[in-house]
Amino acid sequence: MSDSNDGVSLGQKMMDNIFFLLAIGIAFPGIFYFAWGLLEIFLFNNKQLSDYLIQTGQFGGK
Amino acid sequence: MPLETPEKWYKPFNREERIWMAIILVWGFIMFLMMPLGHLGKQNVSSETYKTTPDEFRKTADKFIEKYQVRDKDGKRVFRKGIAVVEAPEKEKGDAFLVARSWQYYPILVLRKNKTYRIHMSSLDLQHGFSLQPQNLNFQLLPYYDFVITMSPTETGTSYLICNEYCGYVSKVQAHDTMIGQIIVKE
Amino acid sequence: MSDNKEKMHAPGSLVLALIFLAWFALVYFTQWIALMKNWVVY
Amino acid sequence: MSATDFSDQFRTCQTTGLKVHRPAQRLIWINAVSAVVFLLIGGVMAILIALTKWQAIHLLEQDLFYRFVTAHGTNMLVFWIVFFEMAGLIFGSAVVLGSRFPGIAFGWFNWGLMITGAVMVNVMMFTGKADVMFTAYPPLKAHPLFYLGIILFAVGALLYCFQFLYALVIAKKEGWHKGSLPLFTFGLLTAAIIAIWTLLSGAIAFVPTFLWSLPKTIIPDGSFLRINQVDPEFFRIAFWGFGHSAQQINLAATVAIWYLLAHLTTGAKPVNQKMCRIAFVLYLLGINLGSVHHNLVDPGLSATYRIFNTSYLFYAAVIGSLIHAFSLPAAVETAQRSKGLTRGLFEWLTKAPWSHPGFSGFALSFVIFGFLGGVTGVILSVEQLNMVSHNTLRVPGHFHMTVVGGTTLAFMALTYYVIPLVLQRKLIGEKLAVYQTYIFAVGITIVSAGMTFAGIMGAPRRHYDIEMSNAVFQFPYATAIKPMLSLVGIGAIIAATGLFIFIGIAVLSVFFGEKIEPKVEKHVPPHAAGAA
Repeated sequence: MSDSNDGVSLGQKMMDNIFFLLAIGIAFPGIFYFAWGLLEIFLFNNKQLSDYLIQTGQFGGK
Repeated sequence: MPLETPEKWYKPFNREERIWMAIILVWGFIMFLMMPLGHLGKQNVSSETYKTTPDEFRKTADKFIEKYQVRDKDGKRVFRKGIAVVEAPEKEKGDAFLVARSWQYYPILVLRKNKTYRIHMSSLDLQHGFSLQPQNLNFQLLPYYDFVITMSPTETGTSYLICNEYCGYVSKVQAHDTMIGQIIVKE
Repeated sequence: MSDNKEKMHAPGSLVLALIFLAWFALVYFTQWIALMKNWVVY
Repeated sequence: MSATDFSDQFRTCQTTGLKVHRPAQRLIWINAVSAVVFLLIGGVMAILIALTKWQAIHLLEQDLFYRFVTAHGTNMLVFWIVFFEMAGLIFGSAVVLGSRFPGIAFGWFNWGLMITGAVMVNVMMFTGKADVMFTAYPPLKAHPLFYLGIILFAVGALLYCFQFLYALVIAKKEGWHKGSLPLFTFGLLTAAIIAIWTLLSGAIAFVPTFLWSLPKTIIPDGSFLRINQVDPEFFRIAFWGFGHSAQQINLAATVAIWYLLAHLTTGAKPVNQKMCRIAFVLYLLGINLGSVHHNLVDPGLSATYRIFNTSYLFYAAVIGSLIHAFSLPAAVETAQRSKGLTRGLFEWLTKAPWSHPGFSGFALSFVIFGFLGGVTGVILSVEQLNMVSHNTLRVPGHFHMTVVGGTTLAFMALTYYVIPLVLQRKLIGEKLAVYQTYIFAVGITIVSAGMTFAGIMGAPRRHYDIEMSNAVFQFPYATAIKPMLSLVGIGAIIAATGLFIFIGIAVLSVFFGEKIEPKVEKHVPPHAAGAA
């Protein structure tokens, strides 16, 4: 932005960039907590109880 | 100072900062490792879940009660305070079912000490909190989710199931704080 | 870096922080030991 | 727009020399006053609930107890905290940077949204149409206006957060401020980013729930807006992205306020800015993953997901907190030592300004938040240990240490500075303010200790009657549980005394305190292009 940035290290520049911070602050929980969580409950653990009962032969399957 | 900033502040750590950073990195790593290592132990949260519906789960639980309900000398079905008492099958012989609904847990399961049981739990209406006392084991029960917990009691006696997730209030005796069930452990 | 810069600036705080960490670890592992006495669940 | 248009809207603070944008000052005033109103409502609820938990008194009836727990939780955890934080965001951007606050009318509009939402929610709760607790887990259904109120409030707060970001951009662009943000503002920036995530999650949780709660007369069957069922685990994941992250805003804001208070009271400067800022960035990376604490014993989730998220990204966020745990006292120690308090290890600490509400509030909230709240929090969030603590009184025990003993106490201490410096009124009862911080700290520590130990013995949270006297079976709890619950009641009386002293001081000072005449001075952007 301004011309006085010369010699300022990359780490400082990154932490001065509020939009970079905003991006990681939304991306990390958005991906790891929220998106992964939805995959868990809607895709990875999606077996029906009735299918399980048929498989194990309990209570006539239903 | 917090209100003023030097132009360049990205500087190396000093000695005590390095010491402290090293210590807390190690401590964080230890705490992280404890959880995977804990899975070698005997107390872990189950990940086994099936999708269900309140209707399906209730019917399955009724069949389970029908099959395994305890009978007295005359062959009559045993109830305690109106709740069926059921001798749960061991893990190898089949699964046990436990229903949570406002404001009751049923049936009353009879378990044997040091035997292992697979217990399916779900709710028929609202969210409920499975809280086994005095062992103080707590799980969350949701409608549409069948949560399978494998457990093995290590002591005999009567344990109580209370609900620790708020599940509504209708009257003095029909309220979240009246929701209670039992688990009986025999030798 | 010179020796002067490497001396402790805030030894008291480091001691306080270490006391805190010791308390943290004590409580943490006490809870694990307490859990091991419970029913077997998995 | 030319920045010089705003030059006559500023005053200069006589104590600190800060340039205060006066329209922004009025926004701070309205948000802070709104916050205290909800704090008062929540405080009255607190004492009624605690006296019900105290089994020997058992004050309220069942239905009122659950209603007031709902009102207490929502008013304290959301309305008091978020209104105060919005005041803090305006303070941290416009006042600290000596900048104008862009969009004053927009700011008032946002406040209007928030207050409308908050009032709607309160009306619904107190008329008994939303006895669903703060968490409002479906299928438990509240009145649609309850959900709508929360959505309005969240939208208002979200717009404030974006406005805060815009204010930071404007400050730099128009040349009000140059270089890196001050550490205090940087901390508030992380809080605002966490808040944006929080409020987005809140929208994801509550918009479908609001549609689901609407009767079929408004949204008929077959309409694409008709939602017949909200998946309970979906709601729990989305809700805790809101409910717990809202408390992580407090964490970041509280730490930022500690740095400010430490500076104002002892002249402390962060020893290493890089270390402090990295700690805040670690919050951004890891802290919101911790929302999964509430779902650790839920069905439908795998152990990998649980462990990864509950560890806040390999404990990155805990390491952030542990950095602050060292760098904050180190900053105070360095400042004190440079004043000649060098004897032994701890002379700097024993001779600290303990009779100063700013310092005592900072130090007490630091200890309660860190030593007690932080430690219990990390332990509750271990996957396996959560089984023996989920939904027991240990959980409220933990967050009364963090949100009440930590954040609220820090906010109180800050208020004692904000009133003279920003709101330009002399404090009434300054001496009482010192005692207030100690009374409040002692009270809330007793409350939390009582809750924690009762929870260890198995006492459930949000439960009316530990004796289960209306149930078919009576479970004989450990006898030690009742003394612990009476500690909750006793502690609550002490803490509420402290709370009401605070509210008394704040309200009297803000409305009747001696006015400090503003020193109106022209202020132009000192770093604007072309400026001298």
